[in-house]
Amino acid sequence: MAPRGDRSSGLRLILRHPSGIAGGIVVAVFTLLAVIGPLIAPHGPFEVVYNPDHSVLRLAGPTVRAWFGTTNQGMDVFSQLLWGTRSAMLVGLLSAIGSVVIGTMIGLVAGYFGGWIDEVLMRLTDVAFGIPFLPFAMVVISITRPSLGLVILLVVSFLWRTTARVIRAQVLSLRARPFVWAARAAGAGHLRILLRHIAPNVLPLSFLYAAIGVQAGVMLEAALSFLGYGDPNAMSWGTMLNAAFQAGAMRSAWWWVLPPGLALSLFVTAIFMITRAYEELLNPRLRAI
Amino acid sequence: MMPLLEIDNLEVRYRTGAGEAKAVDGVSFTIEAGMCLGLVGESGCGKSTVAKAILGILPPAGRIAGGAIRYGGRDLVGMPARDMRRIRWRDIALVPQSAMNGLDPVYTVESQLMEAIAAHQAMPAAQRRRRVAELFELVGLEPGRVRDYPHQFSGGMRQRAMIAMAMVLDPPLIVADEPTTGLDVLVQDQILSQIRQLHERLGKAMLLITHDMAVVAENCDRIVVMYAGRVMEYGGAAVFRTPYHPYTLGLCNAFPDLADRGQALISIPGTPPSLIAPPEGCRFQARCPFATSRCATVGPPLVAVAPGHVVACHHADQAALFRERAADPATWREGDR
Amino acid sequence: MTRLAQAALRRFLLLALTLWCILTIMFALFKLLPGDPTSIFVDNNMPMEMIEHQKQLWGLNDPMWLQYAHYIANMALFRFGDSFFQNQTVFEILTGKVANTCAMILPALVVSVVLGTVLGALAGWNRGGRFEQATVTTALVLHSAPSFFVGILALMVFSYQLHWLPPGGMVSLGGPEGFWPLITSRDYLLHLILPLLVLVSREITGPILLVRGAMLEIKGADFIDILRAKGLPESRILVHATRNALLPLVTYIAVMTGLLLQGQVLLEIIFAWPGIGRELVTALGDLDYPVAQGALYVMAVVILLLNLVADLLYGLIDPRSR
Amino acid sequence: MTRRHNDGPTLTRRTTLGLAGASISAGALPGFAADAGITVTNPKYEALYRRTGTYYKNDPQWVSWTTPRLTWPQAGEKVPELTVTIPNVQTNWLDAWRKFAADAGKLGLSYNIQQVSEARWLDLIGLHTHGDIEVHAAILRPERIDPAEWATSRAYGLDRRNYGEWVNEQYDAVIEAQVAESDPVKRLKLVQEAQRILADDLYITQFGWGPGVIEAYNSAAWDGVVQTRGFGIGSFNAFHTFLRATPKTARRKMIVGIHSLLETTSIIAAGNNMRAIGRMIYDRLAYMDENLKIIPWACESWTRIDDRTWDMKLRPGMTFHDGKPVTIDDLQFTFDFMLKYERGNFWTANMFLAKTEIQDAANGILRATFKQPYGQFESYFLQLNVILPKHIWQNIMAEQGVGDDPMRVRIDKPIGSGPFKFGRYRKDAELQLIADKTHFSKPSIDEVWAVATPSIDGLLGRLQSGDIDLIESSDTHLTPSQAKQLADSPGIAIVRTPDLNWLHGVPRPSNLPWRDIEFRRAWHHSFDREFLVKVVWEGSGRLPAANTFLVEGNPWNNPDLPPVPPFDLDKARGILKGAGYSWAADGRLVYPAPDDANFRQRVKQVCKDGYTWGGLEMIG
Repeated sequence: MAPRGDRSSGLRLILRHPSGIAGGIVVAVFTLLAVIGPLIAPHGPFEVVYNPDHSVLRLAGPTVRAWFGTTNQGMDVFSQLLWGTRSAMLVGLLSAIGSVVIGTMIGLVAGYFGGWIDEVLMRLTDVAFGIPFLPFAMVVISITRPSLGLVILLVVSFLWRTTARVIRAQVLSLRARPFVWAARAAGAGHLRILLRHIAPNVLPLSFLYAAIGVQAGVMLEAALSFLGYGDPNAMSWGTMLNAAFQAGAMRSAWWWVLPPGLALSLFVTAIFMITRAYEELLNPRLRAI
Repeated sequence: MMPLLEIDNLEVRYRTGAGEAKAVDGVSFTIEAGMCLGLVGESGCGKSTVAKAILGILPPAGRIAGGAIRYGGRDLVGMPARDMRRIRWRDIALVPQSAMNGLDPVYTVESQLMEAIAAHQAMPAAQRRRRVAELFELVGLEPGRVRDYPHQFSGGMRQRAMIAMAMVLDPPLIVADEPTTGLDVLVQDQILSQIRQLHERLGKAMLLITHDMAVVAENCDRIVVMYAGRVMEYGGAAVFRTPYHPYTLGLCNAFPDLADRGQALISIPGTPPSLIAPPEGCRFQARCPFATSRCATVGPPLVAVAPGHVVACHHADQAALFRERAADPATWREGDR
Repeated sequence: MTRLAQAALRRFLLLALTLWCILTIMFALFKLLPGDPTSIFVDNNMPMEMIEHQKQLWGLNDPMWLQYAHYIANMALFRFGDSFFQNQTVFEILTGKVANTCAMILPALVVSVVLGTVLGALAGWNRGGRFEQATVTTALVLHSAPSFFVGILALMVFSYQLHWLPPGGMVSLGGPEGFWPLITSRDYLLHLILPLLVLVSREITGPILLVRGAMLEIKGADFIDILRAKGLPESRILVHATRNALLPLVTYIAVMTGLLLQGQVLLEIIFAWPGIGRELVTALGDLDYPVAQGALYVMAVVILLLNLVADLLYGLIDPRSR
Repeated sequence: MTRRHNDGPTLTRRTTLGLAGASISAGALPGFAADAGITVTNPKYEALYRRTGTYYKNDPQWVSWTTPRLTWPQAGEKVPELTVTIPNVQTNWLDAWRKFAADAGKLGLSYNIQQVSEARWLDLIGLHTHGDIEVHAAILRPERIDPAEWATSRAYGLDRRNYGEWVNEQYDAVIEAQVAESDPVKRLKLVQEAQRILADDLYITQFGWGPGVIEAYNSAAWDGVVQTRGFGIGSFNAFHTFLRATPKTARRKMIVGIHSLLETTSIIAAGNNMRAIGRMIYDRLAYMDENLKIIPWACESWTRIDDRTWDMKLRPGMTFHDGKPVTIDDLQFTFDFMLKYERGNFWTANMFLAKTEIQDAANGILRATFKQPYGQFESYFLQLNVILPKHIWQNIMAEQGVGDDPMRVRIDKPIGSGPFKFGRYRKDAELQLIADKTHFSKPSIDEVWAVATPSIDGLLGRLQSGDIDLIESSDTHLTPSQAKQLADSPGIAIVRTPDLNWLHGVPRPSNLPWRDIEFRRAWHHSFDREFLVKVVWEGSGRLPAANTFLVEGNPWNNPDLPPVPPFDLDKARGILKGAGYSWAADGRLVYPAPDDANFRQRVKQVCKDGYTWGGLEMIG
């Protein structure tokens, strides 16, 4: 556990960690793009790019009029990428927050109170682990209407399972620590102990799983959109890849396929880099002497 | 007659975040065949580092920066790995400090002992199994529990198993690095008697490393007192009976002697110096109640005060006076210089 | 009953309880559909009385709890009823498909675990070296690339352009009949290479990082010094360390299968692999609920069974927990 | 590539689920919401809205949707948001509708585009709970070259697939006449008259005629592919290519990439593919040639006795794939079986069949008599029915203990008398069809292998690398950009075939605001059809000449219909203003004032002057 006093040097540590820095920069760039992207995007996500002679600029490679080229229906790939960044970040962020909040809470309560509460919550986690996410999400979406909100809800309703288990294990070990006994002996109520003593120690771990949540959220949204279960009105990287896949352009229109594919990989790798750096902060032994 | 093991001006340095620490800064002593040498000092004075240096199992951050470790005339420092491997355990065995996790938790105790034999001699498994059972009995463990896992042994039993393992190849020299730390007093006594047996009955040369002055006094023919990586005093039993160096005096005070019960224990104030930038002159001067300005500037050389008994102190001649004043707690309470 | 059997029994009961919860969720889920999954099978031009007869046949008029009880009983006994469009029992359809899916997942699982352990151990052992840096970074990048994207690129390069490997499917035209001859045929192995590469490239990161992390812990352990002091060669010490580093990996294997199984849907579409993932997609497309329901349930059972196996395996490997 | 997975709702079981679903919800609410004061002008149509169990008046969802749309709008009430339901598989329909929605916004109309899964879409339209506008495309089948399939189903007052619930009594009269008209010339006149009424009353609007049928095949290995109008070269529905293509290399085995293989191998319970492949294994009674003209097949000839009786002469000398001869008894048995048990795929063909009897066993003559005058004998009845081997099917129902439900009969290896035998089959992977060289129209090649490739990218990739010779095109056509990609690969030829496809929008004339013909006229002007054809279909399609789905090139097309109202928002605004509509502050369209007599008259009358409305009436 990173001793609390170590916070400032913690940041210094991440900065000293090469991949940590690289990851940080890439995520910062993506966040910036997500915010200003749609404003600077030359075209709307579904807007068609026309040539001067009003014919459609279709499946064109990167040109001055469309920096990343156009899709089979003449839509600008670069603008779609920018709009896609916004939904990717949105999904990533919300699913991370959601999964971490729920996961941490369940982990805290299960780990701290134990007994039948723990048993029930852990069975709930087993159930969440038992159901394969992608197929389940497809069934739910095929019943109702596909929308970004539903995708986020589904991702959140699954991602908390790993966080819960990890946090619970952490809380179990913390609960046995002397300082908790001492606090109880001093007459502190359960809530106070949970919030004042245990939660702060668990937070660093929750942040770690928040990052993992972002990564899983973005990947799962891309997978669902690729299968055609994404939100048709929201432009996301997965939808771009699905459109290319449906248009059978994967093999030829590299300018249409590479940007979303690479953006997805880059964004997820960056998050992964940060988690690696952060994990070494958490676990001193991993630190290279 | 050539000594079994000769440590000649050994220097060991550790890489740390804040620069290189001189853990062992010029240590020399020799061990004759069948002799038991005690290496004693506070924790962090570098005694365990000497043991690790001898066996060549320094952690990645440590390196031997100078001096030599001669075993049977051959210098172990820089010896090719294959030859070094042959010497380990066949000639020099180790009884580690960490009794609790010296054994691999996922292998049975028997297999780990047999493995030590197999690494050096081609011996059929049945014969190795008999050898292990025999040693188990020697150290007082039931042969029936040979196939247990380490976690099924108590701390004392595990240390006995380690001793048994050290004996599998009947090595001439055994290095015991604080074999009794972490064990309760009763078990400590049993382990020490086991080790004494090795030395006396089986004639094994011993390098006994401890911070407990009484253990060294009872068991060892010669004693080396180390402080902050340097030898303060080196000699026979006299080092314990009539210590010359103020630090040795302090050490003797710090350990209760059943003889003079009722005496308040006297501890040495202050803490050992940083090894990254060790002070000029005598390293103990900051905590030495008798230190003079000369102690702070010039490093005291090893001076012979009796045949086979040397001391690293400018004022060794006032040792008798020091011994009297050292017995008075007030001397040590005057606070650091 | 020995302690191990008792532990196994307790876990088995827990598994049953979890499955029961999953079934209840699925019952509620499919109940929300416009057409009730246990609904009658009627043709649209049938006169009214025929509809009533069918409703009776399928117990549609029974009270909800009775339908629920029937549902649980049938599903628990793997009686999924008949598919609406493929006049075969769902069980028959799914057994073939689960076998095909396992034929892709299990080799990928084995390769990822074995290769991952070796790479992870080596990376952990020579800490800070170039090898560790290279392995960890490649693992990170491979894990992050979306598997469907990598799959298509792999197909594009190795199959459509270079013609080294077949363009998907389990076996080429007129391949051997029957599951066992197919699995053991060279042709099948040729078809397995690409999907295996994609799956392994995504899933190997887990074992590598886990074993490496565990190795770093063990590298500093005291018994390693003793092993070295015993004069054992470095390779022997590495074996000792790896055996200890395996422990956290075993529990991860169960999670891994869950991940493999769920990501399967995408790869089966890209590689035209007749597995359970693709069956579910088609079933959903056709609104063939018995098959979709059966597929989802079988996947859940496979995941939970593997969790159980991993727990018991952990007991075997780690003597301390026995 | 526009991939249309499933076809119209009648032939598949999906609507049954809707039925079941509705029955549950209806069951849940004991009938009180049933009629809620909704009445029908002409009692003849009352039965449709009440007869079939759980539909319309018995479906609370339908009632709750329809009631507000049948109540007179108050003063200043805005035209409500118009719901459009589209299956999410059809991404290009959505692309077009985004533009349509943007344009309609300028008129003050707001669309709520609902994207649902394909299965759910079929449910919604089956129950008529899909909202205001239903978007539909043509899926060409051999039996659909008969006009009845579309002209009847999509607009006939008493047919449930008339999603807009448009009841034009003149139109219905003409439809009922043409179904019973067995003289082709007279029937053509009636069908053209029906198209005129449909276009004139501004009910269904055609967005575009297309997408075009573009295909690619391995021209290095095959020669003599046959282009069937509307179908192209590679559709199992029009399998002339597989009969007459000749190999250019030693390989006499043609490999066809198909999106998904057979859901079942029994032709009775056939899914989409088996319906087509099944009729390559079992012989149809008659078939169509590449110009869609009906030609004799298993029936050598047929003579019309009167407007409801025909004599069919079985072709002599045919044998089943297991060597047994095909006799008139097999034909008689097939019809007995169909009439007694079959209520699925074959029922739409045999619904009007009264009885069949062997007229002259020696010469293999069978007489078929229909319940009422029947106009669809050749293109529908003869093309859909097949000959089942009596010696196999005779008591198969009893043997397999499936009671009286033919759907559950299992046929693992179909034996028919068709040009192809059922060879090796691995579910979801591959199907081998072996040429029957004894067949009267025997294939020149030896084998056809269908290989399941679920992704379009996979199909194109395999075509380019030569792993497959062509792509089965019954529901997957190339887009121009894909064709361009393939064109520059060696040994691949691109083939463009005139198509009979269309994409149309079906509004809801039984409800407001569509009941007002002026609103419909303005609405027809609000569609930028050129955007669909030029951008979404990448130019592969035609601007519709008229609001008919029997497009130019379809033998039943009516050439002199009024042209499709051009895209002209200003004209639309003018029509609406002239009809008494106004715009609210936020730009949304507002109904005419309650006391606007013309408006009330138009809404009551729904149809254009000269036609009478028989459907739902306004409440109060």
